[in-house]
Amino acid sequence: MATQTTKQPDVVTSVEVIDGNALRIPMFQLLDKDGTPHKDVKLPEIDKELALKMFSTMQFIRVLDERMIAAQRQGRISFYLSSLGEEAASIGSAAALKFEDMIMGQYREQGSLAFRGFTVEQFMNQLFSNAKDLGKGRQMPVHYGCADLNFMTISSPLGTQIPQATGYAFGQKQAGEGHCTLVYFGEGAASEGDFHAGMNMAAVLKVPAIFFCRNNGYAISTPISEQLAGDGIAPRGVGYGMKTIRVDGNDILAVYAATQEARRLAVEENEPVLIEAMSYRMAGHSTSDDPTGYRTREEENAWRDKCPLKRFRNFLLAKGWINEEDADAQQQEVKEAVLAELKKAEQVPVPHIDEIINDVYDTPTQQLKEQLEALKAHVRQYPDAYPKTSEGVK
Amino acid sequence: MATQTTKQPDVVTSVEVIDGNALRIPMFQLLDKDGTPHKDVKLPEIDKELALKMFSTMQFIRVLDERMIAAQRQGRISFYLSSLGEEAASIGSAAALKFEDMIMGQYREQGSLAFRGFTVEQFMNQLFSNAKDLGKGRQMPVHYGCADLNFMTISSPLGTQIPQATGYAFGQKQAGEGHCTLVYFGEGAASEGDFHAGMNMAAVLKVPAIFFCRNNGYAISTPISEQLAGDGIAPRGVGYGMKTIRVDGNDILAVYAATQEARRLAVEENEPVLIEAMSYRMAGHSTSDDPTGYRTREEENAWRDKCPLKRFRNFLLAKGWINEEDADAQQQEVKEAVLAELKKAEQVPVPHIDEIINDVYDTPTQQLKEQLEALKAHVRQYPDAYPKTSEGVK
Amino acid sequence: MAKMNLLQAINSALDLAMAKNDKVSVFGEDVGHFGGVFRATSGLQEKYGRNRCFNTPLVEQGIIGFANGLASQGSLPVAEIQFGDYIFPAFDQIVNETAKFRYRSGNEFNVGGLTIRTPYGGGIHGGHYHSQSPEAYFAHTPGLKIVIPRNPYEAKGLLLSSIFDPNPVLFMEPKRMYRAAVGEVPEEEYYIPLGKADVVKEGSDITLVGWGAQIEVIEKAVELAEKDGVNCEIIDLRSILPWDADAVVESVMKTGRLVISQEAPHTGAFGSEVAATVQERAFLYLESPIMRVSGLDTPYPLAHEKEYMADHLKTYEAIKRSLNY
Amino acid sequence: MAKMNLLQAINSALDLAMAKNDKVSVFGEDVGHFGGVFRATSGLQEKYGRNRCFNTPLVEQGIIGFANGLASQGSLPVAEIQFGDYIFPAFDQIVNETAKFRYRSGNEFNVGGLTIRTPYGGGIHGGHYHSQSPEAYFAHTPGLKIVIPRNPYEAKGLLLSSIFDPNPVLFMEPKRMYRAAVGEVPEEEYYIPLGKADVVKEGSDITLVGWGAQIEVIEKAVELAEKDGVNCEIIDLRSILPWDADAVVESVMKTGRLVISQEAPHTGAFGSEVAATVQERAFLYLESPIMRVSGLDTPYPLAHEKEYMADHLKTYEAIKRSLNY
Ligand SMILES: Cc1ncc(C[n+]2csc(CCOP(=O)(O)OP(=O)(O)O)c2C)c(N)n1
Ligand SMILES: Cc1ncc(C[n+]2csc(CCOP(=O)(O)OP(=O)(O)O)c2C)c(N)n1
Ligand SMILES: [Mg+2]
Ligand SMILES: [Mg+2]
Repeated sequence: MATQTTKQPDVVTSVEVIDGNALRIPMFQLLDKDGTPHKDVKLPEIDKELALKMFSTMQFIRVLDERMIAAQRQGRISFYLSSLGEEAASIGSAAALKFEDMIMGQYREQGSLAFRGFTVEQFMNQLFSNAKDLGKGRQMPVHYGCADLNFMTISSPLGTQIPQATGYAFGQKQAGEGHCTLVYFGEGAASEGDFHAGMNMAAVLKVPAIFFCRNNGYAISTPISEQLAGDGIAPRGVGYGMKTIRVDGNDILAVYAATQEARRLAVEENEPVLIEAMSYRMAGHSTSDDPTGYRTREEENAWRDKCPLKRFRNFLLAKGWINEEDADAQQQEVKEAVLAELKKAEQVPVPHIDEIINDVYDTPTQQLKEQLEALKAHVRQYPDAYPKTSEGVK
Repeated sequence: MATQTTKQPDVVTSVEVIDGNALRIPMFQLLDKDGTPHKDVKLPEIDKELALKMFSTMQFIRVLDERMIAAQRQGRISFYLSSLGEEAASIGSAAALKFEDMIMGQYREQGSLAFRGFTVEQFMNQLFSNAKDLGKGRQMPVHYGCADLNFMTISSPLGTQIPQATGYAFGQKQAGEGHCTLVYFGEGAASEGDFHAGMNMAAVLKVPAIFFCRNNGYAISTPISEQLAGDGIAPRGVGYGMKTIRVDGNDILAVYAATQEARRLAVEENEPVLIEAMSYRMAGHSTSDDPTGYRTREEENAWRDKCPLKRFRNFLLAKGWINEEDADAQQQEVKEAVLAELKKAEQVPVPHIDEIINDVYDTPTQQLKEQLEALKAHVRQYPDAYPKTSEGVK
Repeated sequence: MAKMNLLQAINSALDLAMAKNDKVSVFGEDVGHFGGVFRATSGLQEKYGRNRCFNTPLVEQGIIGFANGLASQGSLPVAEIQFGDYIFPAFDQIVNETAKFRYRSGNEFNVGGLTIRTPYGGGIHGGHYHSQSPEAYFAHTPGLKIVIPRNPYEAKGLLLSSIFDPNPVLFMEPKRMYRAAVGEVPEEEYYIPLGKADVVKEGSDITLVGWGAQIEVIEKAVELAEKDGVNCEIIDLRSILPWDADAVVESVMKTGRLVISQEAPHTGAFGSEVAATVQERAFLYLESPIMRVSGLDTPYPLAHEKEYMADHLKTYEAIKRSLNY
Repeated sequence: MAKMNLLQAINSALDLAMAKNDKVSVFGEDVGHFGGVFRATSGLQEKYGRNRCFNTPLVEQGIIGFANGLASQGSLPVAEIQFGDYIFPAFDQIVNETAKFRYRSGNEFNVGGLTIRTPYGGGIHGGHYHSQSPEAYFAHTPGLKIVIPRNPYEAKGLLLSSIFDPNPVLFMEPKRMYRAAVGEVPEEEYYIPLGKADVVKEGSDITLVGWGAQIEVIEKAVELAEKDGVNCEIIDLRSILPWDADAVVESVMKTGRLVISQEAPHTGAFGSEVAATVQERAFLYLESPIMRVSGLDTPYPLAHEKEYMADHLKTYEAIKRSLNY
């Protein structure tokens, strides 16, 4: 029979009000903002190949984001959401995982997906909701997902992926193959009830999961000062009895090292870990948002100065693993690749109309088949009104 | 324009994993388990009248609970839920409030309601779902509520009252009359998403609310060790940046003093406070539950030894404010009063059938009136099938 | 009178309500300084202060839980849920708490002051999670009122009535019309009664029933049908709960035919309730089966949005099917 | 064969499923060592260990969120929600996540392995929060299956099918029958197909449709009607989603009359969908309007439970009204 409780608290005999800020959690950082390692630090063991992969992924994401924001402005896609300024957090953490580990994203982690090997073409097909999109054009742009790459399909409702990560990790623990789940979420999403559910369940069920909070200071227009009163998200980990690390989210080496340690704890000791990566959302929330309405240029500029890409570039330059020219050339290359794939993807038609009823269930129900037949007859009757699919019903 | 974040964390240059138990919160206690004050403690200023009111309320609740468990066994009521062993937590906290402060309960705080002046008759009318029940016989036994006494009607869904308390307190702050809200919940209910919502919103909106967690070790059969991994509920307060007090829930003087201080912070400084009262659910969860299936007699006995009623009784005896005889006589009196009111209440008929459609809206809709008319015609047709209400439709 | 789009009409209603009664407050995600992602609460924080128009943390169950508590205290909260698709985390607070608050307490307490505003509906390339029409999920809940306006004029008058109605109201705003629908709207306050349908157009051959943005779709369908010489009656329910069955039944008794056109997926949509009730009450008057035009029984797709929707052509075809039965 | 009550039948189904496939696990509030507040999971932790049958913290949105994740990983979780009345905090996880998981990912991922069990329904003096019949709240959600058994035999066969069905299933158990309903049940595994209604009794004069505990009510009503010489057909839907419209329509084409009897409040209940569909597909066969017998449009009251319920007498009267129309 389970015992009621284990720990006996110490006794005090006068009212002791614990202050809301009783626990100050420091931030782990390896590189200063210019990319120079702090004195006497132990840098994580990263070989050149991995370092260059991390760097080129960062460069790619920067290009992709800038290019797609432009594409949205040109009306070529309906919506985009960039990770400008937060590339180190997603790419550094993804790099510390094993490929078999599951990644569950919020929506601003294209860096992790690219690191896993999602191709430019795959990005474009999703962004253009075309027939080649793995998601069959059903969700808005940036809702990527890929089973082959162990990257769970994004869903818009915030926070829902957090208890799901706990469940996924529980399954991994039962399977016993030494894999874990890393789940991303913003400091805004951490206000959702699902955050509380997922964190507490993970702590008590001891699952191999890493809860990676990207604290970028804003949830759309809401600054963190109106999101919460405490010292960010990290102290909540302790509230659940969960091991917790706060890291500089703009320092890719620190993020890498922190996630490596978290992964070790998760997989070897079944200790879930909360990581809070401190960063800043450099762009608007999405292409539907204009941040000038709610924050100052000065604030943005202060953070622009801490750019994670510049910081890592400087580090690699100093180390001699890249030179300016090659780096610029690589950037130019991905620019061209993005543009070429963009042009290709926008030519691909939408999925066939039959796809409208697939995947609601494993096989379409009788009623869905009838609805599809009625729809097709209707489209046949009014082909001009449904130009994207009328070809397919002829 | 709001600034993104205020505090800058300290920087560390090696991965610092904060342990899940980094924050150990001590428990405030004034009386030892025999009712003797600890050395050199400052006892709260409680005059004899108040002390006796607290004591007689404790005695009353003990009698009420025992009597109604028996009544349920006899089949006189369908359900009951006792607060055996937790009387100090509810009564001590209620005593520290102003009458105008709102109390929102979970369901095990009959002590607070009795302290506010809910009469034996009112308890009985609710428990028997009769026509005199303020709640019009609509909810199960123990779902009390009384606007005149500023005690919100209980609802069964767990945790829902927590963000509601935040909202109520926000209204009190706007009204500016110096009132606050105290909301009770179990350590089990603190796992609900609504807990997270209500706590975080209270902390960031700075409302005059006291979040009073009765940690009694169990949620039905689930021990706290399967409910959470951390050091109870208190560290979560710090997670939200909220002031927090842990108190011995079986020490009514400590509960009183802790709640007084919390009330001061809430009302004077708009600082919400989390109080965790450590106690034990001495009886089954409710009359539907049998705890022998999930815990040991030894565990129960260890806690029986810490009985809050005995402890306070000893304190009062030593102080000379009560004597054994008077205390026993008072207990005998309430026993008789409970029995007398019980007999009266079970004779009172159920509410009139017309009440079935009242209070869905402020006034019944056309459709509800039609449904009632149809129902009454039906009952007239089959009076024997609806014996409790057929008289009323003749 | 002034030309207003639907957002401006809503903003005007909020502004007047806040000016009239200082117990009215407005809150939700991003509604404060920023004025909401659609800007419906624009300017209100400046005018009424941070205590009466403010951001909440990102937690819908908290927003409604908080609003329930605030309403039970005697205030008139107007809580915004940023998208109808994100109202589900608050489902328990709405269905188990808001709706039952008065009844369960024997009227000791109530949350009658509460209004929940949320944008709903498709046609904006929003995919699964920015397009749903969840009214039917709430229509099975005694204790709630549900109101959906079809244009700026209706929006303002219905929202003012909702805010001051002594019952909790879920007010759903057709977001694709936020800027698209423009009309003459009085600048002062006025009230449109809840629970009463509106006969948008009288006719004799067939009755069309809808609500919200779908009225525009129905009007387009009717235009086509009238070219065929069919005389259509259009009824805007305006309130989903309680709904004005009398108005619909009366109309169907006159026309003998009924088509319901609705955005939500077919099965379990509110049109089913309308059809079930009308066939019961107007059985002998019906000349053909009641037809429902709805979204498909799938999640809301992005690339196939056009095909998915209950558009004017599908509605027009249903009118023809009804007449040719 | 063995005599089993409904709880035992469910316990047997869980036991067999866990024995058959070690990816099946069972969890929820108090389901572990204690075996659940109704004891449906009794003995399973002892037999299969704490990793496959365990308590969760008290958080329904977490239970289903966790279960969604576990199912997406390839497991077959059977999550218990202690009472149907407490499923609403998980509404978002069910409606926005479970139901849309496969579709939104283009079948890259799915939670087909998920089964959610929950007791529902009234008649146990449970008042507002231990009596609700929330099936209609979920029936508007493409991607879900909803199954409700009427007796121990059905419960076991349908639960086994639900657990191994490659789609998420909400399995609702009529709790007032847990111990009251006893019947012959095979001890080994067997499967009853989902989505197929069952003709419980054939008849020619009128069709009665129901599901779950309501079938017993209908049977009592039919007994009374048959004494009057009325020959009734009874159909148990068994699945609410997808539901077997063909079976009902076919029956109504034969009998010409339909009464639906359901526990939930009238407005927006699943009976509305049945009525709306049948009037459309069997219009020319209907000799009287389709009647619905339901709970009142109020929260579920305690003292007036008897008056509130859609009992056999109300159902019997509806049969008469239908015949005498
Ligand atoms: C349940 C839910 N509520 C609201 C939204 C609308 N919404 C989308 S993103 C967002 C802000 C999220 O902020 P944060 O979690 O900090 O992530 P960030 O965008 O900063 O990366 C909001 C409110 C949503 N998608 N889901
Ligand atoms: C939302 C919800 N889920 C489940 C239940 C069923 N239930 C009633 S009491 C209870 C345990 C509560 O434990 P705790 O909060 O610790 O309070 P205690 O009973 O110990 O005072 C449960 C699971 C409920 N009432 N509401
Ligand atoms: Mg953010
Ligand atoms: Mg407890």
